[in-house]
Amino acid sequence: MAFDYFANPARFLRLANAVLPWCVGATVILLASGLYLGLFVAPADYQQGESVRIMYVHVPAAWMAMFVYTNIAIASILSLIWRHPLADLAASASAPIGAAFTFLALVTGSLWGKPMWGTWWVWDARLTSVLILFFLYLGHMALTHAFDNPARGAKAAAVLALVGFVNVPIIKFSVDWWNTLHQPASVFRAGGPTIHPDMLWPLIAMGLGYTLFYITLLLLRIKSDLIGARLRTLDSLRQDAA
Amino acid sequence: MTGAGGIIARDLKLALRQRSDAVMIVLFFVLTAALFPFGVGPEANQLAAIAPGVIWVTALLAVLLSLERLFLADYEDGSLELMALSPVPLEFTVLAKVFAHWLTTGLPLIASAPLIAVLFNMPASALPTLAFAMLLGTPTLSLIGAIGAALTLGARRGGVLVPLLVLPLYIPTLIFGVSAVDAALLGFPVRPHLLLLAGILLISLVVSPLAGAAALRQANE
Amino acid sequence: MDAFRTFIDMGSYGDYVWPSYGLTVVIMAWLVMSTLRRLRAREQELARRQGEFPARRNRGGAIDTPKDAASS
Amino acid sequence: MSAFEARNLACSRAGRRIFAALDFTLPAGGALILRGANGSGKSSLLRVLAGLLAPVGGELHWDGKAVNDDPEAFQDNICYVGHGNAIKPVLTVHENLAFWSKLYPPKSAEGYDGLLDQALETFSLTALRDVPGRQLSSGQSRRLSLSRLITSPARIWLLDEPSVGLDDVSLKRLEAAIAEHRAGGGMVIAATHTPLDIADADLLLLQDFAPPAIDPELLENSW
Repeated sequence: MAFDYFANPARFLRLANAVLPWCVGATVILLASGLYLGLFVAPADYQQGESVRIMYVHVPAAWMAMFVYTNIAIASILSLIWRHPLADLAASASAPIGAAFTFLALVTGSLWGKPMWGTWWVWDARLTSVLILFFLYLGHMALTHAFDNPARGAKAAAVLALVGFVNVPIIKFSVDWWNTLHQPASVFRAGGPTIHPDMLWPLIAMGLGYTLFYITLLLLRIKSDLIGARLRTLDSLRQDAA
Repeated sequence: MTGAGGIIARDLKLALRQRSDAVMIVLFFVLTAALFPFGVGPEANQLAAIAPGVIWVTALLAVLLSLERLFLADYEDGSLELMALSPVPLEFTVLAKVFAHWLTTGLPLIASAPLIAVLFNMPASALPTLAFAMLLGTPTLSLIGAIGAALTLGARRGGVLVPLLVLPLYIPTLIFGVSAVDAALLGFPVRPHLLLLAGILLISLVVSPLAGAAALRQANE
Repeated sequence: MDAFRTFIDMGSYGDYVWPSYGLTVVIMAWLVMSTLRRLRAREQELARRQGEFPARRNRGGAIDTPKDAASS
Repeated sequence: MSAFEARNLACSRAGRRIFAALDFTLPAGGALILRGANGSGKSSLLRVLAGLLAPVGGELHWDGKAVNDDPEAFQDNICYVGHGNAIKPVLTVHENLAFWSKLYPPKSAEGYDGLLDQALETFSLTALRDVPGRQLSSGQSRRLSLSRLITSPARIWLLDEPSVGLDDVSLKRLEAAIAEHRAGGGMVIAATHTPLDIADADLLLLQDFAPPAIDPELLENSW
């Protein structure tokens, strides 16, 4: 089985160390070109003017919010069913990154909304769903660290992530429903299918750049957690020796 | 299934002999709701307008308050281990305990909701819809709450953790519960709202025993 | 100079555009810093304590762990 | 003849190995006493045997079949008395025992009532039958917890410090109950510090299975 291969941390570390420089390089190139295209090449929107440039940091952050949560859910399945040791580390290392992106999506969305709507916060369906997703992240992180035994925290968080993942579409649907009941449809549409190609390219570059940024950080964090686990083993060996 | 029945009977007997727990939950529900007029003013129309929301939010908080007693005592005295070892599948055990929990919290909340409706000047025409929506919604609150309660067994600060885990998952129930009553007040059809509440209940009926049992097994390790 | 000023002004939306980019940079930088700081600290501690036990250095990692030691 | 067997069992708690390469074979009617210092893993071993705790290595066999093939079916064969007495303060002695007993099929054809009375009699609890759990002393609570053994149809008894808090008379009763259970082909595995008089019981010293103090392989390859 392919994923059994990485049941050995030494093997995983070797691969991670080999891949990391490439990840860092690609992240830097993609983010730099995305910023250049977004700030200098892409045209202003005929309705929203220059404020549309917020899209290039906002939309990829919102993508990542969802993408990272999906990854956590997949890792949770691997952890609960196949008990793969890497999966727990991947989930717990992903959560803070996902939460940070979700936070960014919220704040940049609010900064984009202020000139468009005239207020910092509207209970727009999209923003509201992302806010709830942010709470799901916080709960996941809090549960991961709520136990003296880290393994127990990881397993409990895996169950929570799966329950949350089942709930995300329900929450999205209910918030959309609630929003249409209470508000006129929003004039504010981030992205959309009829986007100008000069706006699409920076968006794609930033989206890929964010994804690679996440992968780079994930590898670094797993590496760091592996060392942490080894230090804990050393601790218990010392206790045994005493 | 007789075993699951035994667990329901036992939890009901326990709740009956510790009546003050259930009474406290209802008192909390009524008292918290009664605070709102002091916050928003005594104007009758305004109170009527916020009544469905107030009833649902306070019911939700009351359920949250009651979640601790769902598994904690059984976890601490070793009962949970014996239940995990018994021939009754742990998934059924979770369902049985949730059912008993609902009978001793959800049902009293439904019974006392009309009192708040009257205090808030809510038209009586919406009362059947409120009761029906709560009948479909409060079991979901108990089911989802059980997952949170089971996951936090043995955790540091378990008590503050549960709301953080559970409240975001309560939002769909809150939305459709309130919208059903709002629809009834405005004379719109309430059926779609109630059907959605029933749909969420069905999903929770599947997810909660599975996740709850998995969490209890972890807690027993 | 004027080109620079119009760029900063962002068609009068500069007050919203630049904080968005700025916060993104700050948060991402913070993620990188905190990750690296923790990694460095742990690497140093491991290096310091590696001599504590006569652990056989096994860089090759050829030995398959029984899946056991897992989950720690 | 049925036997209960552990092969190459290993267990760790919170990432720390507590025992490894543990083997035993317990024939029908056999008894096994677990001994070891605090933290040597007596309770953990019992919890592994009960199926509450997953071992990190090795397997259990019952009747020649691997327990892992059908863990639920195997659990019908065990009655576990752990540290927790699982007694509800607001239920009476009889109600407490009846609840746990009725989760299982009755041991004998005559039904639960006779069994419950017999169990209470065995541990001299008949007089306390209608006393609520909160009024019991710790020794009485322990006896109530042990009385579940009498109503249980299980072949294997797993006892974690069963004699804690018991007076001499109760201790004798426990020993007699164990002897009777074994005479009927039952098996007993008990962790205990205090001397428990069990005829020709095997002794398992957990320190014999302690992992090596320094395990370099574990150090390099563990998560």
